[in-house]
Amino acid sequence: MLRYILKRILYMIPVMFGVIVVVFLMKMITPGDPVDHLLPANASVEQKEAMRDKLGLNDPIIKQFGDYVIGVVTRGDLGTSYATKQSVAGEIFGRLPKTVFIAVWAIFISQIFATPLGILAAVKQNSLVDSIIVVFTMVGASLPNFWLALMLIRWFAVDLKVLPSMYNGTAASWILPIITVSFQSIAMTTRGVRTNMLEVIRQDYIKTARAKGQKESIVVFNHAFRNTLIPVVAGIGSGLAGMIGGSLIVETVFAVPGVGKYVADAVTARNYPSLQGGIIVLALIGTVINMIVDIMYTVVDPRLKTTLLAPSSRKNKTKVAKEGA
Amino acid sequence: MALIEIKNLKKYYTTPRGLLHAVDDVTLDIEKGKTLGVVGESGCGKSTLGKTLIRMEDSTSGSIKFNGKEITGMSQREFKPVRTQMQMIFQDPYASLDPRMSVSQLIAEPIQTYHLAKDKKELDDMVGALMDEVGLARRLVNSYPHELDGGRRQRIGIARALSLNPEFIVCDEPVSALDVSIQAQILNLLMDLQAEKNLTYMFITHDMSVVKHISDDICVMYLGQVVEKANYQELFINPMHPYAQALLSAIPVPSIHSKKERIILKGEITSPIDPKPCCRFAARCPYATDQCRETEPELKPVTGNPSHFVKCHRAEELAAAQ
Amino acid sequence: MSTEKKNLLEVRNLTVHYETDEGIVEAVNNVSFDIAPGEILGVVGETGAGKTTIALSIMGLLPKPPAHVISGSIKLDGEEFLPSLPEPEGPFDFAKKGPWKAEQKKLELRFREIRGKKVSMMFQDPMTALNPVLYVGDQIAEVIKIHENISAAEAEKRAGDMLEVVGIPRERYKEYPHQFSGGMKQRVVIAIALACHPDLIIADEPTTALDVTIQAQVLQLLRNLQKEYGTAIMLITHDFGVVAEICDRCMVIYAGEKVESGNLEHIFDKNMHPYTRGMFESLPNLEEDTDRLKPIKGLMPNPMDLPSYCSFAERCDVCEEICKSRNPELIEVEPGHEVACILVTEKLAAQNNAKEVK
Amino acid sequence: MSKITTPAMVKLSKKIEKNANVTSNTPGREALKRLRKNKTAMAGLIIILIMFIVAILAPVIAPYTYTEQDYTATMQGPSAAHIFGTDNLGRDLFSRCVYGTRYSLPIGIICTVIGLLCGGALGLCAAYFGGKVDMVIMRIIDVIQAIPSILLCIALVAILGNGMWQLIVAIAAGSIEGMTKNVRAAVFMVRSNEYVNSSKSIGVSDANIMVRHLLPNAVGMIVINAVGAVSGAILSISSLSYIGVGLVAPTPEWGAILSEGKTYMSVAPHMVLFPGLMIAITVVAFNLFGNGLRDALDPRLK
Repeated sequence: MLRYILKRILYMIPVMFGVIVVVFLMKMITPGDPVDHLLPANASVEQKEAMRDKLGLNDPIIKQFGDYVIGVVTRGDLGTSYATKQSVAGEIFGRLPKTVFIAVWAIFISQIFATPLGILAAVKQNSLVDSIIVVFTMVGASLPNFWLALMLIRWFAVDLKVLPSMYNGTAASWILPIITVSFQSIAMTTRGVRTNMLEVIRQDYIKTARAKGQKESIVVFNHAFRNTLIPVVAGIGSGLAGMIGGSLIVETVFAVPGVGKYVADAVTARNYPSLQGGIIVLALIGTVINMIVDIMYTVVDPRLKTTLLAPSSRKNKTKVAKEGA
Repeated sequence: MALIEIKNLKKYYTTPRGLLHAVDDVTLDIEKGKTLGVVGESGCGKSTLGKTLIRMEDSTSGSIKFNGKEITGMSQREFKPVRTQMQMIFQDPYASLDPRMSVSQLIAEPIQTYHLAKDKKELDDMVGALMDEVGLARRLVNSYPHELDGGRRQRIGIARALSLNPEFIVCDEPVSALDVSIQAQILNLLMDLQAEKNLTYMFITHDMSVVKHISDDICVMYLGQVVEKANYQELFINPMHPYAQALLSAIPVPSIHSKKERIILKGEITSPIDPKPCCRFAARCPYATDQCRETEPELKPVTGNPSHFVKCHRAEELAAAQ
Repeated sequence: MSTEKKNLLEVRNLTVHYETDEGIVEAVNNVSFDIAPGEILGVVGETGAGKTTIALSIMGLLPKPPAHVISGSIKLDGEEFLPSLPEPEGPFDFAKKGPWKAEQKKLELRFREIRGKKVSMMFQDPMTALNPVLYVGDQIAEVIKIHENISAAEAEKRAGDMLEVVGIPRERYKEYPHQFSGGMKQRVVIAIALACHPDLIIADEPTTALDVTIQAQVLQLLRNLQKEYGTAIMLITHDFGVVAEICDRCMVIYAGEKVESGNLEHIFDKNMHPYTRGMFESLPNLEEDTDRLKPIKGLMPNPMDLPSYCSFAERCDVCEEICKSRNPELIEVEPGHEVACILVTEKLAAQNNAKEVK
Repeated sequence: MSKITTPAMVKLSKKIEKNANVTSNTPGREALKRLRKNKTAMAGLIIILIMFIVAILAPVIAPYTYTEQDYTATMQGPSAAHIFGTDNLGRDLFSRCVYGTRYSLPIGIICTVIGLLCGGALGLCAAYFGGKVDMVIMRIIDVIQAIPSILLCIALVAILGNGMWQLIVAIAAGSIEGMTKNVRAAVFMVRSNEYVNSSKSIGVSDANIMVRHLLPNAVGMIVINAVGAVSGAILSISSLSYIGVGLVAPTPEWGAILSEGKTYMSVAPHMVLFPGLMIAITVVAFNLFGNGLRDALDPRLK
């Protein structure tokens, strides 16, 4: 198991290296001279040249790339924000907790709702309940999240005046952003759970469980649901990764000072170092989540667990060989 | 000279758990116009042997001679004319036909691949003739596989294999997916075609009664190796290898008068990954001795019967004792 | 036939249809049979003959919809298990819906009590019949826990015993199905089926997915346990070899209809229905050499479009005009030997007439 | 044995008579038949078609041009003259939404097609050649996948600048990763079929196998995913516009209209409501159609 985790962590290295290469390439083709952004507008040519030397912009591209990689890897140096002249890494890490907070809550809420809904729809396939759930998932997955956010603001903040429309640090101001993010996630996860459940319910081992005289509710939860956990875990992973990407929009709407808003602001202000730093950090988070999901697979799926634990599977085989009639 | 001569053929696969000896040191001849039956349990390498033989899989080492010509080292271009001579019929008639092709397209595909027909008319004639040959009504020419039953689909598979006028056909469990009444139709068809065209078959199956019915010679495989090879009657009357004996005794006979003694083997077939250099059947063999567990026996002819080969240290000793 | 009272299972005039988009599949038509306690009945037929549907009807596990039991009676130990009320016609048939639903619910509860306890079922493919994420031991213990009022520890101990009964060391209790080979899985399935000492086991092609040598092991085990426990078995198969091996009686199913039934001697040596004969003739013979097999011509009729006369007529070698006039009825040609063939009926009638004339 | 005659059976026998002379249906035609019977899919398709007609006939349907400003009637709610109301500059929202179909719909489809061509080629190569080619392609895809696709689009537009073709490039690039994976998975699934082996054993060339067997059989799955991808692309386009990159105001793109309206949301909610509804309806339509296609092409899942 430990070896597998280690392997999985090592596997992240080439992916992240690739991301850094992509970001570096973006840096190269980005229009404009970074020096203009970092120095006051009235800086002299000499000052600019000195800055350029300092930033290594006069070095050959290979050396620039090497320095960039080393900077990112060893010092977490993501450059300097054009807007604030602060370290991008420092700014992003200060905002990260807010983004993660929303995403984790949204995942939690969406699982609480989506799993029972998905199971219900699958068990009562083709019934009225099923149709309603299917329509909900269809519509829920199709609503643009910024629009949903604005509508929620309109109802809860403007009309009902029960919740703040913008983030202001209070606990209440977290509610709308979390609802917005979880709504879409509930729709998509419900659909996933339903499809998988329908697949599992057709299997022979479900028939076997019924033939034992087991209660339908236990058949559904003990036998069927445990087998759908595998895709559900995958759903959590891709959902969380997707939410972190989607945080860009939702944080902008609700003015939550998280990484998403930071990146969105960087885009509109053409603050490229911040944008590129944001890409690296968000990609890192996504990659780590995918890794965790892969490791979680081995926990929910005994088939994977034993194939990965090579020594024990060999032991089993000798047992089979010894087996007598 | 035999049509097919296989010498020390090996096919290994690398797997995460080790080297899988799917086909391990197989030496066989198949005479022209005859049928060699290959029997064994799932995982014994019989299908891999068939696929390696017609180069759908590249062999790891060893030699395959077809009509005296070595084919293992041939380039794709050199092999192309040989390929038309060696065809295959697949196990599952539901999976082995492209669902998006009509019967005529399916049967025409090989002909078109080798540009054997001058024009559309000739192609249609050839397809029609093939359909007659395998007993498919011509009105089905535009049907799709999903509209046909297993027996008819398997007839399409046979027509495809026949379309290039091959000398040799590997039949990989062609009837195991079919019901008995349909199975008999297909077996008869295969035997008629053989008599008519002097075809040579390698008939792979796990069904002992089918293999006895259709084969001239039978070889029994166990974990990638041939453990016994003999004329079909000889094998059924006088099996020498303990595994072959057990296999034959285990067949349920559809008769209430057959009172034969069953040999129930212990355990199950193990996997041929990194096998030890000993007799592979030793772990399950009721007669295994230390010699069997330490050294690997050779496949050698039985004294007094040069066409009966067996790979067992104790075969003759046991036969004498009985 | 033995006296009615002694029978463990009595199926009468069972008719089951599937309603699909393409049409109505007449899966089982008017099938009647009995199983006595401790008896092994072989049910033989080709793919799509309706064997599995019969089995699922007895277990009350037919997928509804699309399946509909049109008529018939299934009595287990004298207790009726098919609903007496007709199905409501459409969702707005409120008059019938209420009582029908109540009866369905009552039946389902009763079914749940007998499933695994009185009747258990083994499914065809051992590879998929076990839940991949549960310990095999727990899967055996589950059925014991459902039906017997004992502690969890006790049930687990009993499950371990069952593993040993089927020849698996109890140390393997906490292993998953994928760690077992095909034959071992089938042993676990047998252990589940036998765990509560049921009166009847329905085994649906229990050895079809297994290799010959493993099939021999499993059949031997099944036979030994059957003797030990005195359980009756309804063995569904397409292989007459397996029937000859372990069955006491046999019935042949063709296109959802019972065409012939009797003891092994009746079926193997004195068979009278052309389909039964055809099946035997199309089998390659192991004992003696045959040059050519005699296959049954043609195909099984489409179960969505069965003829109004003998379903086998189109494939029958001896079919006569009269065969296409009506459906044959099942008649008893000698005690315990039933055949559904018009020609046999006619011949018998002619003989009887001749006798009377004399 | 008596025959039981039920009304359903009579219906059935009539059906059989009707179908008696229909000899053969290609699998594709059968799928089409199933699709035509699928109500939700047809509903989706009809909405999409209506959207297209609206896009083509926009000048006819729209009562005003999308730039026409009427300072006497700003931020008015829906009325007979302006059924969707007017915006802060007095422009007719209905007309702007009608013209909006000319952006989201075609751009979404164009992006998907470009993404499908690029991703499809990559996926086909990866799946067919396997081995090293597959590994290299998939490692590249892993890298792209690590960056959330909306972020990738935004970054590309930020670098390339605002505008139509920049937006198309960005969205298409963002969809390549998903397309490659889908096509690869579809081809892999088809490749594992025995009929591919059967053709190989005959000696059919790799190119022929790819064109005659792999693609036709994989195309169903690819199309299903592509239809789903269109709805994703439409959502991305409007999200970008909302943030203020890609197509920006005063372009009457739905996301852009909405973005303009959000400032006035507390006084004129209709400025947000209607463009949002347009996006939602379009995306729902594509999702409905995609789901229906899945049911029709893959009856196993039903």
